Amino acid sequence: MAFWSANRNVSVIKSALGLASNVFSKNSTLSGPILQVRTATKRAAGSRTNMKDSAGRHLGPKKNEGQQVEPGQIIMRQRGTKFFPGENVGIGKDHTIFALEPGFVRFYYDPFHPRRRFVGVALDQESRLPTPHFAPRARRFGYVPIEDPKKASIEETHLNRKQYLAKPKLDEDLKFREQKRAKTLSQYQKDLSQIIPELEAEQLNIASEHLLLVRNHLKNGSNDTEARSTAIAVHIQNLKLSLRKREINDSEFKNSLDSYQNLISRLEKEVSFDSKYNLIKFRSEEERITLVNELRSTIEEVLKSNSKDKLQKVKDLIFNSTVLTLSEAVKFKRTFAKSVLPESIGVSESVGKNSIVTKRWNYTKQRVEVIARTKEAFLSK
Amino acid sequence: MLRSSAKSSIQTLSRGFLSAEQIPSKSGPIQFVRGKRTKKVSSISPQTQKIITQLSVLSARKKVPRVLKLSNEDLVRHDAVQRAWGVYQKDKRIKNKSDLAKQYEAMNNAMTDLKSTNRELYDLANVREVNKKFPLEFRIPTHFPPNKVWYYDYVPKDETKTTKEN
Amino acid sequence: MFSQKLVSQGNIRLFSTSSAAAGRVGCSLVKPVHHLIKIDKNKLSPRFPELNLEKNDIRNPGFRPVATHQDRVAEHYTNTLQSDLLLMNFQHNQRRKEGLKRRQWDGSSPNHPSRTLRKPKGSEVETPDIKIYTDKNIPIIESITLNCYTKLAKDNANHAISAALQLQQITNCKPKPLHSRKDVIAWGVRRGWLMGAKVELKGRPLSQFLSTLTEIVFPRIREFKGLSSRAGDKTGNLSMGLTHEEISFFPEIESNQDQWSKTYGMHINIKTTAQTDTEARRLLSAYGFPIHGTERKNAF
Amino acid sequence: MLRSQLLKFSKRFMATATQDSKKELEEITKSWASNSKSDSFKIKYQQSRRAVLNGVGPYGPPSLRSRRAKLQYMSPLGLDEAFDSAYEILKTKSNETYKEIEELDTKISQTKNVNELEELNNLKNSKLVQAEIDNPEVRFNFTYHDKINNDSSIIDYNEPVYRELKKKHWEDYSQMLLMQRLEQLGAIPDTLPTLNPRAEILVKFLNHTTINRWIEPGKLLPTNATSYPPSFKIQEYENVDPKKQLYTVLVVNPDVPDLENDSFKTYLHWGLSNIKLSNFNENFIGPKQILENKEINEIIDYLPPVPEKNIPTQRFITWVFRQPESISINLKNRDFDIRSFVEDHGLDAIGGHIWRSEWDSSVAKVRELYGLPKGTVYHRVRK
Repeated sequence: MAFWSANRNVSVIKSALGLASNVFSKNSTLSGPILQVRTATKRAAGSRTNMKDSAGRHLGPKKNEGQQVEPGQIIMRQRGTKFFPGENVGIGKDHTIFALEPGFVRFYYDPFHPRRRFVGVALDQESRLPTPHFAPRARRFGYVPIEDPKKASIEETHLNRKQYLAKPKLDEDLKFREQKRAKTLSQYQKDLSQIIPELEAEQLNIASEHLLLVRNHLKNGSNDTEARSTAIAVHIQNLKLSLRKREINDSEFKNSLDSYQNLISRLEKEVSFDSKYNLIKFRSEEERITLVNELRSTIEEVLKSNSKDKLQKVKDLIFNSTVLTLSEAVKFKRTFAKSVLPESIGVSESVGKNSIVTKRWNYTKQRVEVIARTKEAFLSK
Repeated sequence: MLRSSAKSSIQTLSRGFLSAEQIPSKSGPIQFVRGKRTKKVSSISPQTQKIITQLSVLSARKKVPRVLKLSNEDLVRHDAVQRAWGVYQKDKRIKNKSDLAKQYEAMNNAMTDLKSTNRELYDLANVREVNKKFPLEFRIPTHFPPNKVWYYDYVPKDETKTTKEN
Repeated sequence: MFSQKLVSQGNIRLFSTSSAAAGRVGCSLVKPVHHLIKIDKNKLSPRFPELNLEKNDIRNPGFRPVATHQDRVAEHYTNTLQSDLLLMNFQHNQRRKEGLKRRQWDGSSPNHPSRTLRKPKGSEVETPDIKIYTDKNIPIIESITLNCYTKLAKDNANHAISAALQLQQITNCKPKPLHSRKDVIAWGVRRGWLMGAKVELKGRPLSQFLSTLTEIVFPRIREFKGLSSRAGDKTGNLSMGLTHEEISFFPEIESNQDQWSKTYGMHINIKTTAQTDTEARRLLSAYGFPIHGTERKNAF
Repeated sequence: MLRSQLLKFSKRFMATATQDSKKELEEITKSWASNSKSDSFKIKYQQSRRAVLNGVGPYGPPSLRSRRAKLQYMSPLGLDEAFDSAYEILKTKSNETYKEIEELDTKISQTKNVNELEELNNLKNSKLVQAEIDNPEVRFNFTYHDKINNDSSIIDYNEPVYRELKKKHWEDYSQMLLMQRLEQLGAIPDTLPTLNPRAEILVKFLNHTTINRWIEPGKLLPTNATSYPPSFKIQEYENVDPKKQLYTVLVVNPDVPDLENDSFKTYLHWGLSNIKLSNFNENFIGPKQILENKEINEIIDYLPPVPEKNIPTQRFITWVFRQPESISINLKNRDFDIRSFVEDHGLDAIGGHIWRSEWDSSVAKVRELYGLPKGTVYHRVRK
């Protein structure tokens, strides 16, 4: 960029693009530099520059040290920054300095800029500027509370245009989510009453709320312990808050805390989630693995059968399963629900009527390979 | 074969620069024949053409190699090689420095000894030889030896004579 | 017409990014921070993440492989020359020799305290002290600057481009443009004209150039005497010149001679860490630089 | 052009030469001397380990996902040979350092002077870093695994080398971001005068399922997200004893309206003291840890951000301190002077975090939950 940016080279580029005729052949005949010669064409007739003066620009300080100012009042008019804007003042495009806060004007030096003079506004009469570097800033609040409760409620419910336009949609979404939540909650209550029939109505409520929260955290990617402990912490915090609000007394708090902890320990022993987050009787990891193995064998059996819709059957088995974790389901899908099975199954020796020819590129050998597969290899056929 | 004007202009441009009037107008399609030169004789003088070539040689365009795409494993391996090279160079530098320090110390000690034993010899040894140079025959070692390995009958030129002649 | 209309309505949209043009003040106040952590904004920006990698990371676009081939010139220096030079420059009980320094005024005038100090005796400028030679300050060639200023470029700037290309061909390094610094009426040159190019060589390109120069170019120059014993700036930096005919001995030029109808001479400025020119010449003689003439008597 | 041809040729050659994929099955003979010292100095996944130490085989690098990409991948020429000798160099260097460490150990066992001992321990720490920092396996582990929610069998922050690597990683981005935000939002002179960061503090609100991630310093959070107490992670980078060191966490809000003085006052929204981290890996302070760990003292219970309508955005600054001794005070009043508190208890600020909050429609709900009175409504216009 920097190299060929000389003015004279514009012509080189121009000629290169054919925009100018051959400049250099002409120029090369010039023996020296082109010098401009200025000749007098007008008789001297006095200077035009004298006898003109503009009105004064009214520069200078408009407020002095210690003088009181209101926001927006001009403290200084100047050309350039003779004074720099300090605390609580602003600077205009012609370097006019004006107050941003009500207070008292201060002219001062700042040790961080030893060669600059500053103007600032101190918030009260005693304070000096600059405020020490590591001290907390002096700030004015400046907002006034609305005393009239009617006006206050109007102001509180006031929405700006964007919020106002978005509100109906948000309300609708919220309603939908709450309905969904209520539905799951009632389902959990139903399931839970079947799994642990001896639970009382209140306990059932607490337990299903807890399990719902755990489910939400699990669905969000938290691990098991984190999800459970968060749900417990939320409940305990709620209990503490109702104690603080005097909705319950100390003994009630203690009782409900104890019963809650008992309930939680019971839930941990007797209830667990299946892979679709439905509540089931407690199932250990070993039990789950035996179920997975069973599923595997059923799928293999389906694959061996000659039914036409076996691919769909396998897919249904995988997708409707409540024992497979998400990663296991993906793995199952990749191994069993493929439209073409791996080459360990159904490679035929010769190309014939019963075989189907596939071609594929072999990267290591750098050539196309032709492979004959029997119909077994294709789940869809 | 008919092609749109925009395409054909790109194809001819790829052969070199076109002058403004030679860029085909957008109005009508032109026929493109493979291998046929569509532009007339260039109006660029050979001198200008030469400068264009020179500028293109000077410019960094097309000379920057493409960034190698390495797998995670190879990136770590490459990093290890660079680190090892750094370690090796550092060791070499440290050894070289300590060798020189030792040499300096030895020279200093020898001269101190000499000073205490024989002052005359010391003075002779400590004379600064202003004209001392490496001989012109001194060579930077090469990978391959010269045709004649050593000039056994070599007699160096008398420097003082040549300077007098000059 | 369109723009006029806009102006008359007072709706001028300014697209300039500079704050002055946008109607804001040209006053910058850098507020002092309250911590000691240096903040690199490039690293906080999500743009160009690969540029934030270390320079020696191969994913960084600025990555350069360091050691692509053996550097026999540099190896020659570390293996042989360093210890030899240490021996040759060594002097027992050497003292630090004060350089020429500015002198105090005698105080005869009341203006003396505020006046800049007197020039040193026997020199226009101050000269550095000559320190004791130890293993820590063995002279080495720091860099070589090739300076190709061509008179022809004043009529036709294309010559400057050719000169730059010539430098690039010889050194394999990207040259920088050289502009005339001021108007010189006698030369017919104006300030700011592109007059040639220069390139500073360091490291491997330096070694490459040095070996080409001493092993290929110098032996082929007819009646070549070498570096003058009187050349130099007294502080260990030497320079010499090559004429435009001698340039064509560089193999890069010679092998392509029909392309190089015109070659350009250049200055070679050799910057060394030697403290005097004598030592610099001694250093260069080790690389095969012929040196003619005798040293000045008061060289030390 | 030439290079690509060469590569193709070499690949073909390789494919024929190693048809039985000997290289892939080859045992890993290389190993760093310290591999036995910690599992985290080894690459856990055997295929990756083989690829790093023995070279990428004909089946391609395991880090690439698809089979196609694996087969198309080509290692740069000559890297294998260069790596082998490089590995030897780095290994011998590391062995030398371990020998020095052994000597240091004997020295440490003999020294009784406390200052000298500390110096020696610091030296040993730096040597331990130096011995492992060039280990390709360590570098691989650190570069390509989760550095925050770390698996201690892969990245073990009890090892000085991983702490050092993480520290550099932190300094490269997170530390700068935090300090920039603290300065820009005026948190530094308004609450504490300055901060010399020596530990990384990460904050998360677990209760809220949509913001279940580490919060970027300075982020504006909705009030329903912050309605339950946050969780922390305190990642120490200095060589402290995690079994003894106690920490204090304070969440302060310097933007509470102070109508009497027409200014702002500071509230303490939450305070915890006597927090102990068992080691450098388990440094998460969540609801579980607070419930189970009875040693933790709650200076004051959690008050969520409940900003009033029309006041400027409030800042919530989390400060983390090392405390010289146990603190077991409980406060009732939220009006708080953090500077005098820090001075009184000799606290050493090692890190912080900041989030912001402003009035939104869920403030009323949070106020109701915590039994707080209805908030004041202010005029929209500042006077």
